[in-house]
Amino acid sequence: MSFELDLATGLLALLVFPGFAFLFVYGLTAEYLDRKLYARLQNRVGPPPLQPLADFLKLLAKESAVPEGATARIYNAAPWTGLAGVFTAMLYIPVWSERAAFAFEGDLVVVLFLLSLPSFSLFFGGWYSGNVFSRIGTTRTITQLFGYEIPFFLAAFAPAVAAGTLSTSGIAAFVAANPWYVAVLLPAFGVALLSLQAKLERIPFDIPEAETELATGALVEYSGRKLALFRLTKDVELVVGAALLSALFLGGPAPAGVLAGTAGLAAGVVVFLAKTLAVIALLTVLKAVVARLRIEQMVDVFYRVLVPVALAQIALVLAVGLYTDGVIL
Amino acid sequence: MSIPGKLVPEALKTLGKDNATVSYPKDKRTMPDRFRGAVEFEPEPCTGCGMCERHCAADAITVEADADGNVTWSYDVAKCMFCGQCEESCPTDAIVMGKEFELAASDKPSFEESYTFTR
Amino acid sequence: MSEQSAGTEIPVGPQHPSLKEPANFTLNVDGEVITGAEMKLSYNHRGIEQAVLSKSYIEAIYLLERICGICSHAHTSAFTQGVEELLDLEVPPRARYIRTLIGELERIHSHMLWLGVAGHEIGFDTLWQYAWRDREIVMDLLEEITGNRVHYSINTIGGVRQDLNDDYREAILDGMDDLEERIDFYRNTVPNEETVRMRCEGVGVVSEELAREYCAVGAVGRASGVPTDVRKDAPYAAYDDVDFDVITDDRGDLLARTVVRIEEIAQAIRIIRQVAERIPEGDLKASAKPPQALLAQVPEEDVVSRYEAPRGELVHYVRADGTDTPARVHIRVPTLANWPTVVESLKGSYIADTPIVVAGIDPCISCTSRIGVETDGSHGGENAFDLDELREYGIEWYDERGNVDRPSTEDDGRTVADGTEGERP
Amino acid sequence: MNPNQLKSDLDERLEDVIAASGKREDGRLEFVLADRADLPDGVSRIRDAGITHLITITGVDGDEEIEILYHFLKYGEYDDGDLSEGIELTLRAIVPKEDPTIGTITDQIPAAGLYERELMDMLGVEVPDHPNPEKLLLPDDYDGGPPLRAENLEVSD
Repeated sequence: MSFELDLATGLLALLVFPGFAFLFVYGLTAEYLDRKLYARLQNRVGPPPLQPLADFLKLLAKESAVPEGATARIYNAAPWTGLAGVFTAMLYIPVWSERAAFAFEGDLVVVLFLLSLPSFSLFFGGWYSGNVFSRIGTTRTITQLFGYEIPFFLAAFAPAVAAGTLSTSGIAAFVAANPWYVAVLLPAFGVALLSLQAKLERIPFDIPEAETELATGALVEYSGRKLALFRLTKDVELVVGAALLSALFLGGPAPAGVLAGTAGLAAGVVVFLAKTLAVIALLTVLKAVVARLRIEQMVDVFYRVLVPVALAQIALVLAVGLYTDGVIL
Repeated sequence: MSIPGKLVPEALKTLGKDNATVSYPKDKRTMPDRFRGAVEFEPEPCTGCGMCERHCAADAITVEADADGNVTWSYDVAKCMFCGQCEESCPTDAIVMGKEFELAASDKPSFEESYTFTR
Repeated sequence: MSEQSAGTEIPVGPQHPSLKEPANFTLNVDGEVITGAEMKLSYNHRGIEQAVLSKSYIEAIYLLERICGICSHAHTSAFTQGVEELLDLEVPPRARYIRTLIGELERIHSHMLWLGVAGHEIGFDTLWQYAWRDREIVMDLLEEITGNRVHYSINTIGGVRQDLNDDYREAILDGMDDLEERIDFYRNTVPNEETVRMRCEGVGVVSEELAREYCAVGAVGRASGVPTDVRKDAPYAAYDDVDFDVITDDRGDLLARTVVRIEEIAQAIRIIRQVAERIPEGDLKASAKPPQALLAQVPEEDVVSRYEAPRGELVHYVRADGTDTPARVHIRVPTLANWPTVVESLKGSYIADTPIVVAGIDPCISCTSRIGVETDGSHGGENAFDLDELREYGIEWYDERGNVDRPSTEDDGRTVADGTEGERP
Repeated sequence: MNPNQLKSDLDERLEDVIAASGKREDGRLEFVLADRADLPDGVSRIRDAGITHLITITGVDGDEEIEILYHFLKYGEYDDGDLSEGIELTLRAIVPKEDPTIGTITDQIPAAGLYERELMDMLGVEVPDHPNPEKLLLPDDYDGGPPLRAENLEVSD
């Protein structure tokens, strides 16, 4: 294919479809659906559809001050790094077909790294905004990061071991090819769900910005445009996390592959939306039915319960692999 | 250690329930008939005895009678705490607790009302 | 009492996210664990005890009613029952039954309000929304019967001002049926939800010995095994004619207080049903004479009137000097008696537990601000950290994180819950 | 144990420290301390009689002297769900205005710490050797006289 066409489709992918524009709209929609379902679960009315957009625009209009004690360069740069990481991660996750916009052997590791960028941007932003409460909030963010990152990687590697590839597209194709693997990978899916909930700092793991405790978390000194970007990062991270989970564990655009041509692509997108919304709904129900844990309980649960489950899952996948290859009967 | 999530059945059931809240001011609740809103005063039966003023803990009512017998009864809804003691203490039932509860106003003087009559 | 141990001093409040009322807690913290605590509460002392001296007994009812927005009936009942004792007035049974009914309805809505606040403090917002939605059953009943959701103003010297006709009794009995269904839901789910247990079990423990030493009252005392209930040990209104149980628990932690309060709602429903079914006929006031006539012959005596408010034993001491205004009114609110137990139970808990431990006694700051309290805890040498030291301290503390064992606080002379205090399940 | 038995028991225990004792028709017992210096001794004897619950401490400014009332409660017997009636009793101490001090009982009953501080703020009665004599009700920088003292009361009818 000619270079110009490559560049055009690359830019199109980056700026429009699975990239910026789509994620911006889908991120805000996901936030609306999350807040609405959460409200309905609590017998509340919930926000109007355009509320997240209104919040975003309002924050853009507000003054974005830099606190005196802050280290300005890092304080200002923090929101952008998280957002950039999350947007680029989306490019490596299959959406309309089993192949993502860009795919290469090992892009699963890239996606996992890019998905942890927002937590680091939160840490740097909070630590360098010169406020003792945000510092305590950031130490909790990092403690929580140590808690959920290991189980998250282990859970993500389970399907990689099963599929024998480190490419999300390859994994999605493999699971699409043998759908019964979705059942095999269910424990890893559970671990990944809880880790994603912790990564997004949502109840029961919203300890770093627990509203009723010490004070708010790392973002206490942020306002205006920068705060809007941080909130957008969290919305998009929710969507990208759900997309990654549906690609790794639910077989990406599984049933859509049967249709050929553009109908298949369209069906792929519809299936993608359905699966990601299902994952987001699961996270919302989880958020509605439990209380917030303390930081040491969170770390305790992740290391004492989730890491063993993830390890057992990888053992199970290995056993199933050997069994299907006929090595053991 | 039991599995968290005891509330899941209840939460899912709540999805079906209709709103617990009323979207005021579009549709307003009807106040129960014993509801105590702003005081409504009927000058006709009033004898100017001042019992309401004496028993009003919030000093919201003032009753003045001048030499030649005309009485001014004045009431400040901003001070009133709607306890209903004036209605109870009034020997001639000239005071009744109304149903009006939307009492916000932007000009302070509009809170006061007064009646002048001769006895 | 609490010697000054090393560690950071973190101020919480008076404007802080967990308690929307002005109370300040200075926590001596060693990492995530609180080693010492002090409270300062006198932020809006309103001088009600002085103001009430220039009010007549009639007006005093409405002033004292506004000491607190959640237990206003408690204050008016305690005060009017005290004055009735002074005047030797025999309150007719029907009025006593109605007073009991409104008192128990108030206990239910106060406990459900607490259940919601406690849920919010531990991040369980769904429980908060459900508890406050179900509370509306009782609030609507109160508004129908008395004319107001909060300050019912149903008490007057010698009886009550509103009657209870038949369709109100029907409404009450139906309301209690719906409410009982909801209370069964809370009874089965809240104490058994694992995340609630993790945040409340073994947290903010007050041993029975500590509760007795600090004369804890109400649900705080009862959840630590101290059976105090003014409705039984000095029955007033109609509590002689109704039967109900005093709920006690011996664990003394937050879970015990939650369970005790939910059970007390169930007992309150039981009482209300008995009152609604067996309320006798009769007039509403002790004598037909208007109040000012009654108050002409007030003897020169004093009276200690006790009442079981939702938060515990409320005491109104009234001294009369023959005139129609009281000579002295001293009010000891239940929250004041429970504040010292908060300081003791904060020690050894985590910072994250502060809001729920403070909310554990169901504090009513507006009651306390009629009078304020700041417990002991010497103002030892300020050894606060500055920012850099705090950062070192935090990083160093988190380096050996993982399973954080709670530092032993034996030397603090506080009885620490044995067994698993460090090991959360 | 009914109020009369408790009264006779306490009359005997407190006989050399109290000037008078009585029983109100609502069953509340009353003991008047002969000399306010005997307060700690009187309270320890009351505690020996098995009464641990201090309800509160009330101060009343009686023009010539200040009356301080210590209200106690003897718990009723509790057997699973049912609690028998308790007995209230009040220990009354008289403090002359010119030397308004009273001994502390916080060492015996820690809960008294708060009530004594309320007494100090509101009526200006000094309680020496109180573990934490900070302001309880009033702002730290409050300099007006004790608000509930007769001279500071602006009682308007």
